[in-house]
Amino acid sequence: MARKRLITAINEALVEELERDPKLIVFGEDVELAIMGDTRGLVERFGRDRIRNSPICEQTLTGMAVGLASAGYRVVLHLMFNNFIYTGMDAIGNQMAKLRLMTGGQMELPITVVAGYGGGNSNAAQHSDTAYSVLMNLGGIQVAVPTNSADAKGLFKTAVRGATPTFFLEAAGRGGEMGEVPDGEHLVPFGRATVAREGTDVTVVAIGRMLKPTLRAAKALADDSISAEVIDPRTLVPFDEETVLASVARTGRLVVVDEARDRCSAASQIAAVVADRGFDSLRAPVRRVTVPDVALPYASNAEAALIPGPERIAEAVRSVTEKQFA
Amino acid sequence: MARKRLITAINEALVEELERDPKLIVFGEDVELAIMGDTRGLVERFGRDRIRNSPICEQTLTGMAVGLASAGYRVVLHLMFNNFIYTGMDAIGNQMAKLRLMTGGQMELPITVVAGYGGGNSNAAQHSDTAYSVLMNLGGIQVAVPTNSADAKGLFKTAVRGATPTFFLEAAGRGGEMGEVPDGEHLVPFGRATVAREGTDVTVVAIGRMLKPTLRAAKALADDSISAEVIDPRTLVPFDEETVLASVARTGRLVVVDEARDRCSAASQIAAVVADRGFDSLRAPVRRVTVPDVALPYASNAEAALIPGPERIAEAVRSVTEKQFA
Amino acid sequence: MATPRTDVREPAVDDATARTLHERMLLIRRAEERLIVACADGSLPGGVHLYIGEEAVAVGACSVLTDRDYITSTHRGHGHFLAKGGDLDAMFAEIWGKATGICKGMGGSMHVADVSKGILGANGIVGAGFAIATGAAWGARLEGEGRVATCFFGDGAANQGSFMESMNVSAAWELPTVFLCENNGVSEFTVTSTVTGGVLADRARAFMPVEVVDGNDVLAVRAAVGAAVERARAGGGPSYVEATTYRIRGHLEAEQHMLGGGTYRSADEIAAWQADDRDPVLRSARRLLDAGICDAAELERIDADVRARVEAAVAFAEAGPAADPELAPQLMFGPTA
Amino acid sequence: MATPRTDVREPAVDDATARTLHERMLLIRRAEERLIVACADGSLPGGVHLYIGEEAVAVGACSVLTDRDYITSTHRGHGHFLAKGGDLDAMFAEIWGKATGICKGMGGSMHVADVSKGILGANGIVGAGFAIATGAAWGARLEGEGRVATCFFGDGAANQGSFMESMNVSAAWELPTVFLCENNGVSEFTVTSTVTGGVLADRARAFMPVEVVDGNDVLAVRAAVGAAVERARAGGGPSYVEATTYRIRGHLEAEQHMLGGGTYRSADEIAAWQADDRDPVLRSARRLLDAGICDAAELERIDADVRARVEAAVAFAEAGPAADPELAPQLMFGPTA
Ligand SMILES: Cc1ncc(C[n+]2csc(CCOP(=O)(O)OP(=O)(O)O)c2C)c(N)n1
Ligand SMILES: Cc1ncc(C[n+]2csc(CCOP(=O)(O)OP(=O)(O)O)c2C)c(N)n1
Ligand SMILES: [Mg+2]
Ligand SMILES: [Mg+2]
Repeated sequence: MARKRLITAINEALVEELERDPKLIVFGEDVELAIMGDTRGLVERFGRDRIRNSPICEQTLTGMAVGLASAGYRVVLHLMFNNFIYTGMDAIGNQMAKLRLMTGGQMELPITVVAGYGGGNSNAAQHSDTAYSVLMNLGGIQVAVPTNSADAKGLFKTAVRGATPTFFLEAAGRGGEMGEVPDGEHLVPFGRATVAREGTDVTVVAIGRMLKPTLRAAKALADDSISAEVIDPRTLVPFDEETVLASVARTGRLVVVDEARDRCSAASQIAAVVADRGFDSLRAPVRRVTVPDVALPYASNAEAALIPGPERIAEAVRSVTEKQFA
Repeated sequence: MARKRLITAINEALVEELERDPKLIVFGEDVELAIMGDTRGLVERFGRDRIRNSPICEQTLTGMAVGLASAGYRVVLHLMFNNFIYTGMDAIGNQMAKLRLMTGGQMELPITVVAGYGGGNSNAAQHSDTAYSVLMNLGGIQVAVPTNSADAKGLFKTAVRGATPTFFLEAAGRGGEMGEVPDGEHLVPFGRATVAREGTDVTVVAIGRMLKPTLRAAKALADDSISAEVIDPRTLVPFDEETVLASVARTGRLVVVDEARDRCSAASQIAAVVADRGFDSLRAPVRRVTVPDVALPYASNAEAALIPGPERIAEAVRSVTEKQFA
Repeated sequence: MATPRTDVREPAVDDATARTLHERMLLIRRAEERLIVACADGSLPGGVHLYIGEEAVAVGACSVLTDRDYITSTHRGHGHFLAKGGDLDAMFAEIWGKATGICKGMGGSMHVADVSKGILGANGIVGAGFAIATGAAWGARLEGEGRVATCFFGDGAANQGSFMESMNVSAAWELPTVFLCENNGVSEFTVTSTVTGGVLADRARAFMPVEVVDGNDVLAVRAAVGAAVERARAGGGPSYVEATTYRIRGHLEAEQHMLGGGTYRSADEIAAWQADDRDPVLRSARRLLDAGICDAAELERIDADVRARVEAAVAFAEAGPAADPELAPQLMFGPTA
Repeated sequence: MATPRTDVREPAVDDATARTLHERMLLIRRAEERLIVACADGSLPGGVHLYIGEEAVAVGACSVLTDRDYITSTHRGHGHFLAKGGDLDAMFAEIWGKATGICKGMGGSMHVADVSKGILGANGIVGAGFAIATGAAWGARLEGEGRVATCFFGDGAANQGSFMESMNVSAAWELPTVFLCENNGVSEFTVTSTVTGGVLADRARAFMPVEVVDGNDVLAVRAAVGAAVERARAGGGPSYVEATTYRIRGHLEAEQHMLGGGTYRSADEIAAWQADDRDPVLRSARRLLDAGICDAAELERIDADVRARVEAAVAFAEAGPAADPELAPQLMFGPTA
């Protein structure tokens, strides 16, 4: 065990996987000087054949990932900010998500796309989307949203070794956070949620960057004798329905916290699943704490007012644990 | 009143709006010879300045719509199949959906994008998506999914006269269906659902192309003394929550039928809203009848097995009206 | 549209090659003629985009490629598939929507692929092949075994920005990509010149060597692509070859229904491209006769063999079991680590 | 990178114009120098991408445009905004995140826009401006009143396919679009030549007239863009102008933090571009002196005035009320019919 920044954990996973598999290639805009920090030092170590700055052309970069994978390579494509997913969307929605089926299973696509998501830094609307909802609807695409250094490393390795296009989304502001990372080989399976805090009164699913304010809210709620169980899904596709359902079976209540815009969000999906499969356990309305259907503004105060924070989360939890639902 | 094909009703709306507003422009690939039929005859009548075939370059077409709108025009962009939304996604997700906010309200974007959606014709995966879920998450984008000729005309006119980017999605197979269209000026407001069939036991929200199999299922269910109320939302953004909630308040049950892939679908969104705001009325699990997380196959039998049909819909309704939930 | 060069001397090929090229073109022609019938009689679940009239492009190009080379194809992909050595039975079974299809009935006419033969798929997204070919070419270059990736695309697709993006990457990274433009003058129902600025080939000239050839002359295509492939294999980077050709059938079968009485080209124009001295298959037949490689009887025999082959493929397709509806969900995700 | 022409004779402008051009460049320079300070002292909510060193491009180009002409800008948009007549107070208030900002604090540094002055917005998506400018140019052409749309973009953006797509539409439809490439040799931390095939200007040559100029010479830019604009207004279609220039500051302020000790260019290179005979502002000052249009004292006075103007803008920005958090949801949707 050693404490490492989340971004360092990813870097470490990259180094180990690049050592392990000579057919692993990393490319994207500015991966050599590593604008996000996660690819730092790789080009010096593995050379420009395997770590390569690309021109700015997302539509072609995503398509190249498909071609390079078809030619027998494993691919890590860095897209920098997840808003640029839209720029390179054709090969994501029409190729990556479909080609395995369309070719009758002939094509394996071991592609990991890395991008930063989320607001909170006054990066304004075109650099602060939380785009996983869009990806989740496309079909054959996996989505990971690690919340700590250990998971970042373990999920990254699992993504890279898999055969399905996987989006690995880094919370823009969290690269600098420290956390323990197990020594040696560390893989985290997809589709396995963790309970970040145990509780008995209400289940709160907190996605990615929302885990931290949710844990803060849970602490505050504990002072009011409300015991919140906080679940970190870790991957959104596949999604660990069973862990959430089991928790709701105990608590009878669900709140989902998601930084995405509300409509067709991961939060809505999770709420819908529980309103179906977990209905019998539910004793209160299923609440979503999300960003309303807006683009994030630049001004810090306006941005902060829209992104779920501990107060809004606690308020939502209180609203379903008040005595009318007791 | 006169009976007209859905596609003819749209064509009529286009003619009337082009007459009404000389600043309305229609462009896209093959709009002159009208591959979908909806733009037929327009170029002969309004000339090539206003009705214009474009090159194949969706990324630029969607961006041009923004520029043309900024220059004071009203724009109808035809994207043919809604899978090409991904191809032209940057200007949709990063520009259209955000620029009004980003410019502090300076930019109005009276843009209507038309595209066909859905499966059922063995068009294979790249021509049969139901892409509205993706659009719904983007923010400042409206979505209309008319199910009959009258609504097609009325919603189209409302879209064209508005100031917000609006996607007008035509069910690929339904252009040929006939329906009454009111004479004279006919506008259908956005955000107003209709009750396509009244019922008392269960509310079924059926989106777009799914209305027809849902009505068939409702008929079959009536034979079993299950009375299903079928709601056609007509627009997904804005969405008429009140009509659905009022219905569920009476029936206590909800099934949502959607041709989109399940994850982060409109169905999930509607289910989530009702599991929150309508929780107190619910007497049974909220079921979604959707396409699982697959790309649609080519072979007719394989495609048909995935798209919700009357049997699957009826089965879902039965599952929530069985006596355990009585 | 750039004028094809006429000063290129007809490149010599040996008799066996000339014959093989002819047979391959004929196979495509007869297979697609059979699809016209199948489409009209309702045997096919979906639509088909036919390559009739353009056979010399695929056959000429693929004649200098091996199974280890990559191609990316278009919505009009039957010719590319067959020219690259794809199996006719498996292709027909695919188009008929059968479990025995090359993609198990999941892809259909617009998506025939045989990855084992380097056929990375026909693609329904116009222009999608540019980047896929470029990525495959990058893989080929990293591997260093002299493979090349050939990207077939139309004059309409050449207006997609990914064309420039992929030429840029291929040029900057000196990738073994061959950009092969099938310039048939039309994009669906639009005459491409009405939506195109400048001369297509000039776009490529900013990045790489350019050759414009008579796309209905299988030997001319073979020679031009051969030179490009040779350069690519030797590490000389990408090339652009433009083959001037013509689509004889509609954009897709049953286009009349979509046109609603409108037209975008004249019957005379179509007829002119079907003339003995323009149709690629007729030209090749004439050449075999003139060179004394085949006599009329032998050409007849070749044709009869090809027709029998096509009918056998129809029988294979028809006899196959329907696609497996359970398969789709299983095919979406690959194995996990 | 193409070599700028050196044979273009320096175009004459009258004294008042020369002075105005200088003042405008200086305003951009001093405003951004002030942003360096504001950024360093934590006054700004978000990052800023500075235009220092490239002022002659925006000012030269916009000097031949009117308020009725359109421009699309980039992530590096302060210079374009000010050169096109955008208000400094409103821009600073925007960058400070205030309700008094030109976009009410919703857009920020990367998105300053003033639609009333034809400034269709700075854009955070590299290459997004191509299509927006082309659409606006189409509107201008339909309207027929001689407006033009100028698209500012970088050498990095020139690798986005929308560049080709938009040139194609502009050429095919003879639109009054001016493609103005600010070739500063870098894209973030990548030396653009390392990811670029061929010569940028050749891409444009396939579609339209091309001019490559010294982008640090405001008069040269003005002349080249002037010719392009004149042609566009007269119905002569699009043009491409490439201005060779240099970004003196980092990709964004505080890039050192992101570089983690790495480098992509040398201190010497930066210094060379800051020399008296290369820096656009110093060159313009020297020219005013040499031509006797201003003496040193007057140049000082201009500078003092500009600095005062900038400080007033800081005061305006600081005094403004915070952005209204209630506003965002209201701004998302326009009025309905
Ligand atoms: C991204 C995208 N846009 C539009 C279409 C619809 N479409 C299919 S084929 C075609 C024309 C293609 O023309 P070209 O590239 O010249 O190929 P050809 O059909 O002539 O062989 C169009 C517009 C599509 N399939 N994909
Ligand atoms: C679509 C997209 N991809 C990537 C980025 C990240 N990015 C911002 S600026 C930039 C470099 C742009 O270079 P250039 O166009 O030359 O402009 P310059 O910064 O030199 O003015 C990149 C890659 C982005 N903002 N948008
Ligand atoms: Mg064509
Ligand atoms: Mg640059």
